[in-house]
Amino acid sequence: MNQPQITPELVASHGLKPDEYERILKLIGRVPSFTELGIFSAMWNEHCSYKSSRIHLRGLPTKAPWVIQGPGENAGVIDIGDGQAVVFKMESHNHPSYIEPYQGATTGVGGILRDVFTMGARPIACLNALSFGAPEHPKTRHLVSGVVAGVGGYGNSFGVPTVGGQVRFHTRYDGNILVNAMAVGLADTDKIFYAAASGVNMPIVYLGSKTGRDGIHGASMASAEFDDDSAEKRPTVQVGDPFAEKLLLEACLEIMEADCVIAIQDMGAAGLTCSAVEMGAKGDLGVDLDLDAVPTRETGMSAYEMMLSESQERMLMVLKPEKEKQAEAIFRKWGLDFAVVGYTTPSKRFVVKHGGDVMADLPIKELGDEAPLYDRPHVATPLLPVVHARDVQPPIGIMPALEKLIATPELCSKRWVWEQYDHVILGNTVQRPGGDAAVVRVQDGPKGLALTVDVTPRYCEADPYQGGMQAVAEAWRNITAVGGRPLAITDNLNFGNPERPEIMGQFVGCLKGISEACRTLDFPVVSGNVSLYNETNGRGILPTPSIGGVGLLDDFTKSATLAFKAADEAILLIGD
Amino acid sequence: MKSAVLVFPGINRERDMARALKLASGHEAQMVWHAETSLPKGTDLVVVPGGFSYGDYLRCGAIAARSPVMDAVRAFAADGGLVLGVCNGFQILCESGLLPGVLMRNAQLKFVCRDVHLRVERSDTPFTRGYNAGQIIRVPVAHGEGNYEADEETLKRIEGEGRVLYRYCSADGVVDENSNFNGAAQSIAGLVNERGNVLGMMPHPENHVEDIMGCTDGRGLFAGLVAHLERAA
Amino acid sequence: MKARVTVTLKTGILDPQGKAIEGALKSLGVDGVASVRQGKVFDIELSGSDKAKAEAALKEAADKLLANTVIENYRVEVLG
Amino acid sequence: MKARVTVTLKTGILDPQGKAIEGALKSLGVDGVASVRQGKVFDIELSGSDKAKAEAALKEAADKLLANTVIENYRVEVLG
Ligand SMILES: Nc1ncnc2c1ncn2[C@@H]1O[C@H](COP(=O)(O)OP(=O)(O)O)[C@@H](O)[C@H]1O
Repeated sequence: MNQPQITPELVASHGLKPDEYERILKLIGRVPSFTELGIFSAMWNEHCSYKSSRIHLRGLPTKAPWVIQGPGENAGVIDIGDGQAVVFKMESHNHPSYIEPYQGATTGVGGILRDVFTMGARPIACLNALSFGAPEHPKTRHLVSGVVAGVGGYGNSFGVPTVGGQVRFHTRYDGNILVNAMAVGLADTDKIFYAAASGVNMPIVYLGSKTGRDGIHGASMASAEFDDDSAEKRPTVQVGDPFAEKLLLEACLEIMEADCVIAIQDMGAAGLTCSAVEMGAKGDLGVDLDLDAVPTRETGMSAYEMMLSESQERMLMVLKPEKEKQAEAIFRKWGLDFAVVGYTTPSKRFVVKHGGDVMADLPIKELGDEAPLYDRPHVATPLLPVVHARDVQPPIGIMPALEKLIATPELCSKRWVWEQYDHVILGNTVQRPGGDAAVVRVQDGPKGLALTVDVTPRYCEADPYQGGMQAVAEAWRNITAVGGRPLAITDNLNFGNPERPEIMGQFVGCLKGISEACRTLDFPVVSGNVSLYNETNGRGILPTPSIGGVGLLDDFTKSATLAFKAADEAILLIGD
Repeated sequence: MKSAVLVFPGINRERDMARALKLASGHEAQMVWHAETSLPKGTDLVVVPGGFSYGDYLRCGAIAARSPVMDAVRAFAADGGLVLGVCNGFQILCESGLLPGVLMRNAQLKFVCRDVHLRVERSDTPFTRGYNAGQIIRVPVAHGEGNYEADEETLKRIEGEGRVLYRYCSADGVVDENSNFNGAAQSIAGLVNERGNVLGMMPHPENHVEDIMGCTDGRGLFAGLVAHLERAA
Repeated sequence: MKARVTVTLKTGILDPQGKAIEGALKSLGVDGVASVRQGKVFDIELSGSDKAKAEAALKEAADKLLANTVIENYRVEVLG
Repeated sequence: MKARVTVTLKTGILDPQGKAIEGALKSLGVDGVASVRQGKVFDIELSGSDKAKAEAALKEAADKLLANTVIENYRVEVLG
C-alpha cells in the first residue's frame, strides 16, 4: 500500500497545529503512519476533543439525585420515577447544513436520534433550534427550505414527533447557519446501555449500513472556519437514510431486549475511530480491529478512509459471545449488515489491521486523555451602559409597534415550520407546537414530559453572563408555564472562533451564566455539545447557547395551555 | 373484533393504530410481519398502517405492495374480508391494485401535518356507520404524498358508485379548492373498492381517539367497524 | 453490463411536481420554458453478458416494480 | 423544442433509494441485478427554435434548480 509521506503540509491539512504534531511524536516516539495521522486528527479536533472548551465545561453543575448519567456518554439520563428514565441530548450539524441544507439537517437529526437509542431508549420526541441569516440574504430562502424539509424528512420517516423548537433570522448567521437538533427517549432505569467495553476477547460487532467515502474530513470540517472558497472544497456529503435508521432502532432495541449487549456506541463524527477508541478507553481495554471485515459500499477503500468515514446509520457494539448467533439473526431479519470486526484485548492499545498489515498501533487511553487542552485567552465582553425606559422616546405608538413586531420573521407564527413536521405521531402529543413548551405523554400516562428549547442570542451578545442565565431561566419558565417540574437540561453551545479572545470571552461568560442559573435552580446539565468556529471571513455568529429543557408532569391532564379559556376572567401578572 | 396490523420495514404508526383498535374493541391487535404468507386464523379486519414503508423510496407503498403478506391480503379481500389502509396503508393498497388510482405529491410539494376536516359522505358502510351521513369530523393528516389522482373514467365510476366515503372540507362542511389542502381529485380523502370492503384514506383517525389529543372524532370509524363485525357475528 | 430504465408519466396524468418546477423556473427567470414533466431513471448494473436476457430481466423489473404501469411508461436500454 | 435533463447522483454518494430498490428486485426474484442507482429526468418543452440558446437556458435551469450540484451531476440534451 502506498502511503503518503508525512509532511508539515499534510499535518496542517489535517487541522493539526505544529505543537500538536510535536505532542504526537512525543507520545508515540516515532512518525505516525498516514492512517495514524488521520486517527489523531479525528480524535484531536475540536469536535471530538473539546480542546478549547473542556476546562470551562467542568464548571457546569451536572449532578442531582435524579441524574442517572451526566455528560460523557452518548446522551444524558434522568430518573422520572416508576423505574422509568428519560434519555436526551442536543447536537449541532451547522457546517454540513450550510453546504447541503437538506442532507446536513437529515444527518443531524439522524445522529442525535442514534445517540438516544444507543442508550437503550425508544425516541419519543424531537426538537430543533434553527438560526438563519437575514431573510433578504440571497442564500437564506434555499437554506431555510432545505433545512426544514430535512429535519422533517428524517423525523417524519423515522417516526418520531417533532414537537418544538426555535427559528430565528439574523444577518450574523448569513454565512453560518445553526441547526441544533434535540432528541428525547424513554427507557427503563435498569436497562440503560453504556459505551464502556468490558471483558477481554469479546467480539466487537459492526451494525447498520455499509461504509462509504462519506464525509471524510467531516469532523475536521466542523472545526474549521469557512472562507469564500470553501464551497469549492466540497467534501463528500453524507446522505441520511431514515429508513435504515428506523430498522437500526428496531434491531438495536430487540437485541438489547434479548440481553445480547455488553457495550454499544454510535458511530458519529469520525465514525469507526471515535467509537472504537471510546469503547476501549472507557473500559480500560485495548481494541484490535480488522478492517477486512468492515462492510463497505465502495471498492478499494483504504484503512485511512474506513477509519475516517462518516457514513451514517452505523453502530459499534461489544457482544456477549454466547449471544452472537442470536444477535446476528435479529440484524439479518431487519435487513442490516452485521460483522464481527474485532476483539477487545488486555493490551490497552488500539490496533488496526488491513489486508494483513498493521496500519495503526496506538496507545488507546492517551488518544483521548492526552488530547491537547487549551485555556485560550479570553476577554470579557464590555458591558453596555444601562438604558432606562424613561430616557427613551417611543418612535411610534404602541399599536403600530406591536403590529410591526408580530410581523417580524423572528416573532411571527412558526406554523409554516412545524406543519412540515409530523408532531402527532405516536399519539402522545398533549401540547403541540405553538405553546410555551410541548407536553408529551409518557407511555400510557399519567406522567407527561414538558420539553422546550430556548436562547436569546441578542442578550448573550450584549451580556454573555446575563444572556446565559436568561436562556436557562427561560427554559425553566416555559416548563413551569405548562405545569411541569423542571428536571435537567442539555445544551448546544454555538460560538465563533475560540482563538479570538473576544469570542472566547463570550463563551466563558455564557457558560458562567448558565452554570450560575443551573446551580441556583437545581437544574443540572446532563448532556451537550459545543460547536465553535461558526465564523466567516472573521465575522462570528451571535453567541448562541441553545438550552434544551426537560420537565416532568405527574399528571399530563393537568397541563396548562396559553389560550384564554373564557371571557370575563381575571388576568394576573406575576413576577417583577 | 380480531384485527391484524401489517408491519412492513419502515412502517411507524402501527402502535398508534393498535392502541385505537384496542380502545374500540377491547382486544389487542395482532402484528403481522411482512414476510408472513398467511393472516392469523379468524382475522376480521386487516389494517395497513401509516409510515414510510421501505423509506417510501421509488414510489410510496410500491415495494411493500409486493410483499408476500399482500397476497394473503388480496385473498382475504377477495373473500369479502374488511381491509383498512391509512396513509402509507392507502398508498400500499393502491400500489397493490386493491384500490384504483395513485397518491401523488401534495400540490404544495411539502409534507403537511395538521388537523383537517372531513365530510362523511354516507353512513351505510362498515367504515362509516359510526357517523351520520354529512357529518363533519376533525382528524390529523401527516403526509407529503396524499394527492389522490385517477383517470377521468375511473373518477367518474368511483363517484357514480358512491365510493368516496371521506372528503376534505372546511370546518363548516364546504368542499372546495381552499379546503382541499393537498390538491386531491374531487377532494377525495378516502374511498372504497367496488365491493365496499376495502377502504383507503390519507388522514389518521387513529390519532384522534383519546381526549388527550384534544379531539376524539376518529373514534366513530373504529366503533363502526366493531359494531358491524358484532352484528355480522 | 450497464443498463438504464427510464420511467415517465403517461400523458394526461397530472404531475404536480413538474408543474411546480415549471413555475419555479419561470420565477427564476429561465427563458422559454413551456412545460416540465418529471420522471425517473434507474441505472442498473447487471451480472452476465447476454443482452437479450438482460433486456428481458429489466422488462420484468419494470413491470413488477420500477414503473406503476397504471400511470407510467418505461423504456429499457441495455448499454452493454 | 423538446429537451431532456437527466440528473444522477455523483459516484460515492449514498443512494438509499437505489439500495432499497436493489433489495426489492432481488427479493422479487429478478435475476442478475448487481446494483441500482436512481436519478431523475425532466422532459421540458421549450418555446423558440434556437438550439444553442435553449441549451444555455437548460444549463442555467439545471444549475439553479433541477440538480443539486453538491451531490448530483446533470446532462442536457436538446432533442429538437
Ligand atoms: N423549528 C421549530 N420546530 C418545531 N417547533 C417550533 C420551531 N420553531 C418554533 N417552534 C414552535 O413555535 C412556537 C413559538 O416559538 P417561539 O416563537 O420560539 O416561542 P417562544 O418565544 O414563546 O418560546 C413554540 O411552541 C415552538 O416550539
